[in-house]
Amino acid sequence: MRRLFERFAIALLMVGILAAGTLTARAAAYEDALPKFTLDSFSDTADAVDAIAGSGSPHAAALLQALKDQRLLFSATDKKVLIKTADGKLTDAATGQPFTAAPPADLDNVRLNNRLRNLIDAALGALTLMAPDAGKRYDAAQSVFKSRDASAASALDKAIAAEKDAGVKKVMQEARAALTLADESASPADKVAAITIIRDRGDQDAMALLQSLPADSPKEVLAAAGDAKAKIERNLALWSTVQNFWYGLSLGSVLLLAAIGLAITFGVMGVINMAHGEMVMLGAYTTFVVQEIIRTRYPGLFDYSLAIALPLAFLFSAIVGIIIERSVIRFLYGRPLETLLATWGISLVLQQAVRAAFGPTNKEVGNPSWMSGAFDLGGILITYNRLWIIVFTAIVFVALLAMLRFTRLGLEMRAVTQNRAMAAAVGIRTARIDALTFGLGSGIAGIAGVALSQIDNVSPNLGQGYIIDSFMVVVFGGVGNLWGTLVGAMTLGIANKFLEPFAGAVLGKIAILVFIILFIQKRPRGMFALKGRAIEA
Amino acid sequence: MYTVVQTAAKRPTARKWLAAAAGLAIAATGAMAPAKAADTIKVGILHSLSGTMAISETTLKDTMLFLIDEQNKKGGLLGKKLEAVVVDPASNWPLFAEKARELIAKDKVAAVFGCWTSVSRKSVLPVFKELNNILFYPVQYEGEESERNVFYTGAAPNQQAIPAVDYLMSKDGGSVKRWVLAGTDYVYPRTTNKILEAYLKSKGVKDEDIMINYTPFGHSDWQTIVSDIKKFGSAGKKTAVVSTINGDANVPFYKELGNQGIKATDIPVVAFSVGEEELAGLDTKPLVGHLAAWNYFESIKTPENAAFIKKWQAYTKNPKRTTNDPMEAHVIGFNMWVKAVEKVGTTDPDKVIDALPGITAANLTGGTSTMLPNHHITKPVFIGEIRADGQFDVVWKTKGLVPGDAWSDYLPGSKDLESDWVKLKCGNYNKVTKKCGGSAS
Amino acid sequence: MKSHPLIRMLDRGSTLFLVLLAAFAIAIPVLNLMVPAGSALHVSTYLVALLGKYVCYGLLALSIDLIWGYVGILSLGHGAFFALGGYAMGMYLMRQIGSRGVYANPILPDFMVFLNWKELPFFWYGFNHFAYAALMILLVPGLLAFVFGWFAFRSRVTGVYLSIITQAMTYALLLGFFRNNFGFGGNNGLTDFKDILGFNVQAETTRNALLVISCLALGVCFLICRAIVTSKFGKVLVAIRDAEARTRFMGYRVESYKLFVFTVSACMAGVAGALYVPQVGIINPSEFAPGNSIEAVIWVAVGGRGTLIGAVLGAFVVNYTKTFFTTGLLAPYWLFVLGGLFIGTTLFLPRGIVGTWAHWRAGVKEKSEAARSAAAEDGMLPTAGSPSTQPSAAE
Amino acid sequence: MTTVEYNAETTSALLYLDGISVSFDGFRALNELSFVIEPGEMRAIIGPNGAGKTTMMDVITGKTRPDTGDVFFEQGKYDLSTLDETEIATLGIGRKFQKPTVFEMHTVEDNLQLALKNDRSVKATLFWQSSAEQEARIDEVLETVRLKALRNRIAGSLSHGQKQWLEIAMLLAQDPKLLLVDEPVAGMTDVETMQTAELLREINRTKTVVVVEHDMAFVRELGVKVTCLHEGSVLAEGSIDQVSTNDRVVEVYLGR
Repeated sequence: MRRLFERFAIALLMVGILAAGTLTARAAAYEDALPKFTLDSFSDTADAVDAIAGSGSPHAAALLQALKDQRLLFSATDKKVLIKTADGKLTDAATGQPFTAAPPADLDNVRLNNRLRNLIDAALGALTLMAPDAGKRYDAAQSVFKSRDASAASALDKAIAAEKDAGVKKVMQEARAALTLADESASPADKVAAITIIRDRGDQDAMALLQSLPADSPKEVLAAAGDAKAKIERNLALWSTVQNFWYGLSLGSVLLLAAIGLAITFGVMGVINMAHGEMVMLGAYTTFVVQEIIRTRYPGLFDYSLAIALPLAFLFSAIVGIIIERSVIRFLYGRPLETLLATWGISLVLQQAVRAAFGPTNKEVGNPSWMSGAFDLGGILITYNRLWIIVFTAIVFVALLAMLRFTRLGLEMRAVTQNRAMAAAVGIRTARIDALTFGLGSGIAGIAGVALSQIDNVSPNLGQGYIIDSFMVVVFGGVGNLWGTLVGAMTLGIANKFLEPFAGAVLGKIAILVFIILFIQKRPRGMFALKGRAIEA
Repeated sequence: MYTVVQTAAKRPTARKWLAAAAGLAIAATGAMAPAKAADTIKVGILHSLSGTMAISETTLKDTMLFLIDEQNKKGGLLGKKLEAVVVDPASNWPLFAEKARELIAKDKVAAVFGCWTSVSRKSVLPVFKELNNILFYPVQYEGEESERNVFYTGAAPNQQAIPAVDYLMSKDGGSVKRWVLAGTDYVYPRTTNKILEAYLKSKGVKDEDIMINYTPFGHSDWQTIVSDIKKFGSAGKKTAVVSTINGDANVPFYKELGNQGIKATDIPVVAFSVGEEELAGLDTKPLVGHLAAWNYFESIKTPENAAFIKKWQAYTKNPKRTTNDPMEAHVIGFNMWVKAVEKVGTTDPDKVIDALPGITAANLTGGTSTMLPNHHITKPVFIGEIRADGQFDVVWKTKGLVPGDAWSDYLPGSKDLESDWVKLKCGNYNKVTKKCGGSAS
Repeated sequence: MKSHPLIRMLDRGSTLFLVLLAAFAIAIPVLNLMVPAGSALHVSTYLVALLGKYVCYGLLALSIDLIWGYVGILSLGHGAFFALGGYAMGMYLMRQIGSRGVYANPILPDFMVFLNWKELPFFWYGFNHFAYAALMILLVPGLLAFVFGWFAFRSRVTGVYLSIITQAMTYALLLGFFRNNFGFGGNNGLTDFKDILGFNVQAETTRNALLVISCLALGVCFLICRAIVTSKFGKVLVAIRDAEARTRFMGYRVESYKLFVFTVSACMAGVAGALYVPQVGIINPSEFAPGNSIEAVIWVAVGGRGTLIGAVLGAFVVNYTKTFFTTGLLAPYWLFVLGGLFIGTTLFLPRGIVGTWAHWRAGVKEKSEAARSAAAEDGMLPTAGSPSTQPSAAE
Repeated sequence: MTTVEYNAETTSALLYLDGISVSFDGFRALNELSFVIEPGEMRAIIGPNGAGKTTMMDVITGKTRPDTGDVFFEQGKYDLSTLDETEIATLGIGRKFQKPTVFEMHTVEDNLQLALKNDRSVKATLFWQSSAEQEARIDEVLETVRLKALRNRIAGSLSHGQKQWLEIAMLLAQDPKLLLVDEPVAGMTDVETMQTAELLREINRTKTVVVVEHDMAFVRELGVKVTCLHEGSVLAEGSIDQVSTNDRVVEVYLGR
């Protein structure tokens, strides 16, 4: 025990002396590099990054991070380099001390381009392999994997030895394997072992790495790489089917969301609402307005902006819907073709009204943090916004179904659908139900707008893009049946996504349209149409 | 409720026809009303204010009104005030032709500034030729055209696409070896991509390193394509996307890029149709580092630009109003037209057309553009990177100004063609057969 | 009571319409070509081009009225037939350019040259002959209508379902024609025409000739429509419109009737498109846009459906309004006006201009007649229940 | 209950239904329905709401296809379940709807003109010319239904009862072998009802008629064989007195 301690102490001492010897030299390299940032030229900045990454200075990581985040400032006249901290204070990059003097007048960001960003990532990767935060270490290992920066090898070895987190360790080993493969001096046996590790990673990046192996590598290495590639390819092919399915599901849920309000107005009331798309647009603009207010007044609430926008969008679209129903549509019941024309007119008016009020350009609706980015699930990448839209669609669908089934309003709505005259006779105020139904359909379009604002343009043309697709879904699924709409949307979404890879986006869409036209010939009332006399009368 | 067919057929309807005829007569006289005595010089503005293209074109209409206002403050032109005549072709191509005819024949404008899409320009072309007037076209386009009556103040492919690709192939641009050419399926992307493909191949890029993808207008579901791009980009070679995706499709495209985590450092996207206006609809933080190639960026710091932006924002009473490349093209085009009119002392189109080549005008980024004999202009080319605030950082620019080339040297059909309206008086002179092609016959 | 078909066809309204149309077709060219430009009576070439376009729209409206007004088929895709006819004409005009294109290629149109097409696609063969093109102008829209109608009517797709799938049809065509690989010039379509039958398309005389020919086509199609609707066939059509099931139970093969008239209507729309293209100088896929077709429907609604004359009148009125409202200060309000027209017409003028007029006239006459015959009818027949005003069958 | 020998090949019946079942979304509208109509017969069919009367009409006229069972016309010559409405109508089966359905925008005369037995092809109607013979036939039919004075009136402006008669007139003009008449007296006054009964009896002199009706007084007035349907099958058959005293009929009509 004691001997062990002694040994450790000696080792520590040795390292200390060694470090002290080089430290001054390295600190000099760091300080020498700094003025290069003031030259405002990409190649000088690149040199400086290299020098700083190799300097071993304790300030290096902080400086590079600042550079990456565009917080590194320089003054060309004073030859000063400053770091702006996250809370907006200035520190001197050379010393790390707070900068108290008045900031120079020509203070500007050190500009970056993509090559520099890559360089910084690689350097930061090597520097942050030992960071206390597991997430940071994971990112560092990933960036080493990508950059294949040979100088990170020793740091990586140390990091692997010290790593406790199995997930992070695995990525580090993969990064190490990537370095081995890129290292020309590594033995074939080492390379084969590295290939095994890479093969088990099994994703697109692994494939890329294996494909970049030079053709003159030793035979056994090439053979192993060939096997590994074949295996990864099989794996990827499988996942690409899953991925198509997922994309189809996601497209399907967008279609469902856009169409479900229509399924209510068309299915329940028999009203062809060509302005349905504009209800969606109004929902999206409501989201925009809510976010604008939050941005300027309560920036802290930004992540809740969608939750706030949802009820407002529902209400706003619903109210507009009720106004439309009371002022136009109610005079046109029993004349579906006239309703179609009148609502088309309404859609033109709404579009131009929004254009007049908000201008013709796109409006920015941001993704809250929980809707940004993506995560890996097996071999596919799942983006949060798509995931949440699927979840959201499911909730809306179930809620609507429950509403129709279990509430008084739902009951009365169904009664009115089935027999308007009889419903009126038993004391249901059909006019009120009509207005509410139309309001409900429009309101749901409004909340669809909230969701669509996350993936599409918010512009006056937003609704136009969805109206034909929505009608296709409703007609295909069968009128008067929410389940039909669900199946219709999902079928069309998934079919579209399986067609797209080989037919292309345009032909795929045409094929779907032609399919629907033919399908309606076969089943004029859609997939899940109600049969019977009442419907056909 | 249907009309009573039977009665309609049986009962004479003489009076309604008189009424209809009267209505038509009123309409006709309204349309024929003689133009007022020429105490002003009329300038036509032909940009869509409604429909799908309003999103881009409305700003250009405002720009023209602003420029005309400025000119009038300076005392007008040839001692007369300028008068803007605004029409709305409503994003409807045949309506463009009708409105162009209306501007020229009925309103007797001296010149027209307008159009955005190529098809709108193609639609009005015969009208300008027939009625012999001048069109200033401010938008980057596919080239392959040079008409006597049209002045192209936007970029030709060699002023935008090819420099952008050159940049990406350079060390600073990341030494890109593998290319995705993604575009909306219409003529501009098709032609640009044809030119780029030929250019890339001439630089030794192999077929398997080029992926070409077309999508419909307003495409909104980019999941598959973005993941294909990702796949294509992971073949071990540095990959870049050259995007000629147009209009509304860009926002969902960039949103998907951001969410699928394609960073500019992995696969940079360089776009030719994405400017400050388009970015205004996006959260640009995930997009930092993606590129755009233009001849103008709002963020370029020159005194001319600063002054222009200040006046523009004051004119529109909107301190946040952005500027963009086609606006600058109108600025240059308008100034050139003013100079040419002053030079010949008349607005007579024939004289102005002959005077325009050789006229120079300061551009907003510090140089001086010249109208070339082929009716295109010289322009600087900038590559900008998207910043977190929705503006662009210029990371590269051409050494001098690049002259616009009407006929691409990289297309088999057009490499022998040359345009020169000064010496040859021809827009498509074939250098091999030594003949001027049909349109000038 | 019984009269010769020709007399039935040419009631006073129709005769007046034809006379006015003929007067129009003579007056406009005369006022354009003969009257000096300075004169107050001079019609500018701008107006000739504009009116020529309106006449084509009038013909399109007529074709829509024939199926919507008389059989109740609301096609939201009639623009497709119009555009197909236009494309057939455009292809002829493209081939006429010959080696005068910018690339001086004697066979290939310019857009094919710069997209590196090596040879003419097979479907462009024959379009250098006018007769072939003329045949295609009728055949292509007719055939599409026939195939589409054969499927749709046999399967009894009616009412809004039919409207929606006609919309899907034109939308699919829109997407298809946008594709450059389709071989129709993609988004830019066909343009830069030079000659039609050897005459310069831009010459004033050609413009006037095209206007006259368009009026002639409108007149002929109007007569065909009148012949159809005043025959027993026309009565069956109205019967189908008002009570389809009843007509079927009476032994009429409803789908054949619909198919025939739908195809005829599509051919007419094709002719309208073919005449439209040389006058506006361009044909491109936006003509397939569903919005265009819906706009054409409103012309008919404004003029009065089921009146034929009303359809033509509606096309003129709405398009003149459009020309008027897309200029100057009013420009941003055009969509409000158009939208308002849609809403206003359906709510307040469901019979349209001509229909309302006819109804009012009929009402005045009916009242006096009713007063006269009331006494005679009373007592002769027991009257029960109130007269039903409900439409008897679902649309 | 009378029993009938069901055999499609040897039947002498004009209309022959055997074992017809139809369901809509799980609801059985017709359940093994069987009966026959002899040539020249007039039959009244009664039954409470939902008994399947209209569905039965739909099956006969080809609007609804039976799930199982046979429908034959003219001594088993034609299998109606394989034909569509138009073909069936051409064979000589005319139908009057429950709600009077005339062509409201046409004159009374035109309504009849359309109904007259004629070539119904597109070509024929396009080039059709009225003839004196047909004019005479229209006069005759109008005479029968007593609407002669209203010949040039727009059908939409007729009273409810007049429309019912016009529809019957159209059936006559069609000159069918079999008339299916669905609730001809719904909404009529007593006088009109009696007149209608008389009219139907007159028609029955030359044609086979099936009348579906609720109005027992009217059925009694007709004085013909009655079939009572219940829950999609025949409950009772016989004279009106027999049927109306049938225990089960009483139970169905009154018992609930």
